[in-house]
Amino acid sequence: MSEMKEMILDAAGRMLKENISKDVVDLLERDDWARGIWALFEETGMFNVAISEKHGGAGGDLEDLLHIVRLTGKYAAPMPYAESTFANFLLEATNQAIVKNIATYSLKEGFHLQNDLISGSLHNVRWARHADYLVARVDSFQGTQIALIDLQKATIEHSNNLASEPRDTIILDKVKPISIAPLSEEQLFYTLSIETAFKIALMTGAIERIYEITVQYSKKREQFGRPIHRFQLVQQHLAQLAGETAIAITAFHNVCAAIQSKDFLHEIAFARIRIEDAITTITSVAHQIHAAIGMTHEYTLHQYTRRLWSWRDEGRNSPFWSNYIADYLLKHDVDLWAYLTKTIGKK
Amino acid sequence: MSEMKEMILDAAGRMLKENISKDVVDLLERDDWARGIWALFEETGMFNVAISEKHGGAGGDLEDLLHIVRLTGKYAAPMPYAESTFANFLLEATNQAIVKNIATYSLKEGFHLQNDLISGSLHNVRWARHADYLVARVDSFQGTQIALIDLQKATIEHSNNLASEPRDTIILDKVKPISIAPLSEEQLFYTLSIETAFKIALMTGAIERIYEITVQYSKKREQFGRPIHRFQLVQQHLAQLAGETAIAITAFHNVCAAIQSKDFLHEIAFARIRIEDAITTITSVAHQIHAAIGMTHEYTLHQYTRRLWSWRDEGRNSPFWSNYIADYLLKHDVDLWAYLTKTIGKK
Amino acid sequence: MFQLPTVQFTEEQEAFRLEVRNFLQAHITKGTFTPAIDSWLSGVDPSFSKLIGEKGWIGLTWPKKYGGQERSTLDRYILTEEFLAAGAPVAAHWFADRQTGPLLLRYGTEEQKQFFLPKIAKGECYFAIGLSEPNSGSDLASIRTKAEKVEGGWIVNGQKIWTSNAHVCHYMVALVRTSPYDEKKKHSGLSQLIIDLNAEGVTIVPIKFLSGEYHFNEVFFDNVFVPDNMVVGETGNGWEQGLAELAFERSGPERILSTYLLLEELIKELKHQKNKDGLKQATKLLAQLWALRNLSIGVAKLLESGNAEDVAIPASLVKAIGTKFEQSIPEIARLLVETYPNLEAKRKFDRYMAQAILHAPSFTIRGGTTEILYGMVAKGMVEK
Amino acid sequence: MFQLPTVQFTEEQEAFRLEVRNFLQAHITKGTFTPAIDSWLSGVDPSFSKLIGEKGWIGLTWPKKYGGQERSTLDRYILTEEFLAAGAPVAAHWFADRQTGPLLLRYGTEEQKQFFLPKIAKGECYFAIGLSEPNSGSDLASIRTKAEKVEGGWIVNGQKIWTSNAHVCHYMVALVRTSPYDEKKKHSGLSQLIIDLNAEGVTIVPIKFLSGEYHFNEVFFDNVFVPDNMVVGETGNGWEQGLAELAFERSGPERILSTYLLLEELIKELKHQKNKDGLKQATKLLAQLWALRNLSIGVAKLLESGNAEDVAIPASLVKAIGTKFEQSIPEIARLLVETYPNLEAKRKFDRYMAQAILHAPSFTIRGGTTEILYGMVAKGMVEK
Repeated sequence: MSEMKEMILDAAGRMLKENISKDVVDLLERDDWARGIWALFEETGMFNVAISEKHGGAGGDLEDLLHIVRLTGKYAAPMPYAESTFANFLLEATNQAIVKNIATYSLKEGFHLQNDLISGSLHNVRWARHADYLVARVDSFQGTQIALIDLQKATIEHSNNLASEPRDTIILDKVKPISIAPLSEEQLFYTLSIETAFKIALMTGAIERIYEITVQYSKKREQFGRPIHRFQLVQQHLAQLAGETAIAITAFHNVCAAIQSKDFLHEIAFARIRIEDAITTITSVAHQIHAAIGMTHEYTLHQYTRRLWSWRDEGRNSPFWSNYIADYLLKHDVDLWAYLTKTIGKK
Repeated sequence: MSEMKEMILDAAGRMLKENISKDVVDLLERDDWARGIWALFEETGMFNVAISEKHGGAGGDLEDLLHIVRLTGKYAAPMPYAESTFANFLLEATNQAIVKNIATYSLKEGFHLQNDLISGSLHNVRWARHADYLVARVDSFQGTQIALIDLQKATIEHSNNLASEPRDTIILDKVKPISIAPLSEEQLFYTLSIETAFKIALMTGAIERIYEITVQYSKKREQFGRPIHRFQLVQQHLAQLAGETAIAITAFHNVCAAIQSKDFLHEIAFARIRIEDAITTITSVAHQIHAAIGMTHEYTLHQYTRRLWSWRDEGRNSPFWSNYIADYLLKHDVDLWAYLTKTIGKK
Repeated sequence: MFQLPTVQFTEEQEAFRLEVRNFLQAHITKGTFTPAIDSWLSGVDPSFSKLIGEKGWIGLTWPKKYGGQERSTLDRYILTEEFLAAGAPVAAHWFADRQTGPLLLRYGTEEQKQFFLPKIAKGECYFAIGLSEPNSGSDLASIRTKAEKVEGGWIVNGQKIWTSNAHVCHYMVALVRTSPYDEKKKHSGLSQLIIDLNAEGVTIVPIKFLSGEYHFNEVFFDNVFVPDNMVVGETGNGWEQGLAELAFERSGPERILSTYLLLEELIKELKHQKNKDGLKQATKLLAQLWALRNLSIGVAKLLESGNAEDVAIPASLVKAIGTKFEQSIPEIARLLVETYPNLEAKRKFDRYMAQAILHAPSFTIRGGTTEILYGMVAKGMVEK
Repeated sequence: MFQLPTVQFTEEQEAFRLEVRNFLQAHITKGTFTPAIDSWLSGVDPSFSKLIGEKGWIGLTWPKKYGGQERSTLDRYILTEEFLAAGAPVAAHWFADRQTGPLLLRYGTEEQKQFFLPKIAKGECYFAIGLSEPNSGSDLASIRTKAEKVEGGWIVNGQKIWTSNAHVCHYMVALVRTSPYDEKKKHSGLSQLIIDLNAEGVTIVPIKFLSGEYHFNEVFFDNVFVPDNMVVGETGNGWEQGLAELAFERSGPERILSTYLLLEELIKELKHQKNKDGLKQATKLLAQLWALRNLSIGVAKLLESGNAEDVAIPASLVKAIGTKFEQSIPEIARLLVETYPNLEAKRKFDRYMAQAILHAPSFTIRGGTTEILYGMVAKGMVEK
């Protein structure tokens, strides 16, 4: 990362850290969200990162964007930043004009196109109730397309995930898209894997925060007259937490590096599979170290563990990518070591 | 168990404990075995347990026999007691005359019958080189049969399992069986499950012994100036060892009880699946507690862990029984809770 | 040390099991309750508790003269299993039935037994258990809530925390310090008092659970008067009495079945999807449940014959292994059946998944953490 | 604290990887060696070590003037990975290459460097590491082997145990006590000496491994004279020097790949059997390997830039998680492909399975137990 990029990230991190208290995260539980930070992000150009110049991009690449997304995960930012930026990513990937207002997206099957009009329903669409636009996959006998839809024309039923984040049902009845463009099979896999990278970024951020909270707690909390981090079994939990955190962060950085090198599908698959395992361990040991206090709403730990428990079942998850790799291994006569060291076919 | 039965078990346990030192177990590594204890077992009628009266049985039921088998597992007795008694069980189950000398058995596919003569080969047959007889499954277009074969007429190639126990290849070339009798599909599953019960008995015995050895060691060994059982992480290992040992022993006792009640196929399946998991944990924590000393040949721990690592892949193992249960669940419209509480079909 | 009895249920016991099951099924059909994960702790429904009391199903093993049925421990085991497997809302009367009743039968005065037990058995009188304090956590011996002797009783000052369902309970059995705290002899000078939660000076403050639910509380005592006849057992003997109480609660089916409903839905979904490979993987869960249940039933049978010493280790093991099993079910299930956990989902699988995930971390914390249990088990092992 | 660099290998590095791979494949085809599990510790073959030395592949990163190639840490990482993935018998020179070389480069005298390093690089001089003693185990500070100062050198008395491959080694770097043992300051007064294993008074007694193999020893010292010029670094500084040495050995690919051959055979068998569901389950192992490898390579890259302090925790984590991963491979593999583990089996899968099962318990013991690593990591975490 260049120095300029580090400045952007520093700025994003500071904005989030200074403005997102536990109460701000809790806004979601009153069906509100962090409009203030959204405005700050707009003012400081955070929505222009990794956008092409012709659409008003201010520089920055996908890696920078992923790092900002990671920071929104680290602070549980209650706003659709990842969703809006990924929606625009989808529009750019299909050569459509991007949007300025709040957008969300879906890559699941559920909408179909007939006579240029879209109908169907999609469940668990992130932040739909607060969004102006939806960028969604639409299927028809012509193949898969990506459409930009005005959510004023949609029926939206509210639903929430385990962390009270909006996950709504969107119903369309013969709605004309604002724009629409085809998506090839190859592009579909490309967008699915970038979507997965966004998720990995969010997860990594939340994991970093759980690590910080938990280490802090283990230093402050005393039992039997000693700080709990002095007990071997707590040390074991801490070491496991450190191990899984290191694995997750390293996996995320390697995903970023792989995206730069354009050869990343399998790396994203491995990262997603592994990070879901990390989530199981991390949420479990973090809660075990905290004991009862961690189960209370008043304490902040759950703002991160509940997100992880939801996010791991969003998008294309571990079973999907396991299936992808198993298919690949079955269909290709590859030497495993060459595959793992990325030297397939080289002698 | 009756008092008389307890006396038999006490006697068997004493004989094994007094006569089987580490050196006796090591006989196997010089291709020898515990002929002395075999003779003692013969003298004291240990081979007549659970044999019908018409064949000279001295009383005792399958549960008693399984307990003696458990004890031979507990002392790693290097002799084919389980094999000989199960071979006779197979003969009795198919109404054939039992044998007095050393016998072994196989229930795997590999032998076929043509013109009343048996040909084929079987791998990993337990103790074949030391046995006089083989009781084996034989397949032909008439179906599955159980044959008694004189091993003088067989070619035997030596091979050993991880614990140096004989696991030989037997090759038959048009051998006439001493006797032969059909085995129905139902009987086949019955014998497979009793065979599995024998394995569970052996495994439970070895697990009991590992538990004893390991607890003793944790009391004697000191590190950092304290007995190691005072360290929380060793306590965790000990507690896991205790848990898996309790699970295994209880599973074995419940298998015995189920066999008495004649409704046991699923219980044997569950017991085998669960005890294989217990073996993974028990061998791992026992070695971890012992550290380097446990990896030496001189110390006795490996005489039990190596057996468990071999036995768990003998007979019908966890994947086989998982498949059996999955099939059952797929094919029957059962309520899970009724299935688990054995109240299917009752209202 | 692991020679636990095996149990083959009798025909009478089976008939009782089916009676309970049919009763619960009928009430699910009627809509009396909606099955839920972890309902033994979080499913508070006083009207359902009264219904159960009317059936004679609270205090099942107690003497008839105190409102019990004098049934066997195994009958109670069966009853409890059926409540858990059906996800019935039995939390209101749970602690009174499981802990307070046996405690009073063993240590209580005749007056206390006659006054409390029949009310509990009717499902009309609920007890909270007052153990943890803000700075005690796993270190119960460091309890600071104190009772000072006055004419005719005691004046209690202090605070309890993580008190399950105190907000619907009538009384609390509280472990309090009746002699001054002595760093060297932390365990002595503790006593168990029955405190009327409607008494003057008692304040109950809800603690919101991470999911927004409400099942535990802080309870403050500000000069609360407790009359002498509300002391349970001997003054100063509270630690031993409390330990016996804890051992009793470790090995029940509620340490195995808190997420059973999810396992049942998992098997249903896999069967429905004809996913044989998923079923094969799920058999490990069934085998684990079978094995744990045998262990737990064995302990129950042994407890019936009064061998409380022999069961301390196996009972702790049931809790240590059982609660991890309960936690493992959602983790394994989500990899076998596609899901999006949601507390309001229409599909049971997704709803139970959400409930299980949010409640699971508590399983290895409440009633003695796994870490504490490991230490107790290991100490018992090397002392043998 | 977990900001490790990512590495994309260069074309030159890839070419080097392929060169090593082709060399090893050719020798497997020729029958020079039979690939085996855990061969970095148990595959002793001096003639193969000499072959490797001739290629310039021992001491790859060392200065040319000492027989090295001045190649990068990452080149050495690649080389080591290829040895491990091929199951090559590199145990004879392993410790000299991994530990003794770097130790001497950092702390050794010019004379020591000139004398030992070129011989090591040729694959003709092997070193044993003398740390553990019968009563020390994980508690290395309790070492009792002592060296007493005499004219021109030291007289060593005592005993080392679990010394890998001492029977084929020429020298041992032994941690010994050069000042009397002081209960209060266990860590001080320790020094590292190079002991000629052919010297008078040295007795090497084999310890049979549980499988009957032979790769560790007891080494007895009975008035063994060690000249002054065989002291490594400062007298009394042995503890610090030894710790640095240990940290260096924690994060290598040998903590991830000891059972790699079995994983490779597992995938082959599953592909052969067209067992897609088995492959799906096995992808977890591949993902774990991918993740650990990134961590391990990141540490290697950071070590290259000399940031030894920052890597202590990640390096320990690689070992703690990596060795458990190595152990998990046989446990998972046996459930996915039917097997009967046998050291003499014809089918590679069964043979590797047998080797892996018998060696696996060592992985989390040797070179610092997992328990010790957990304590070190936790301490490092709270100190930050």
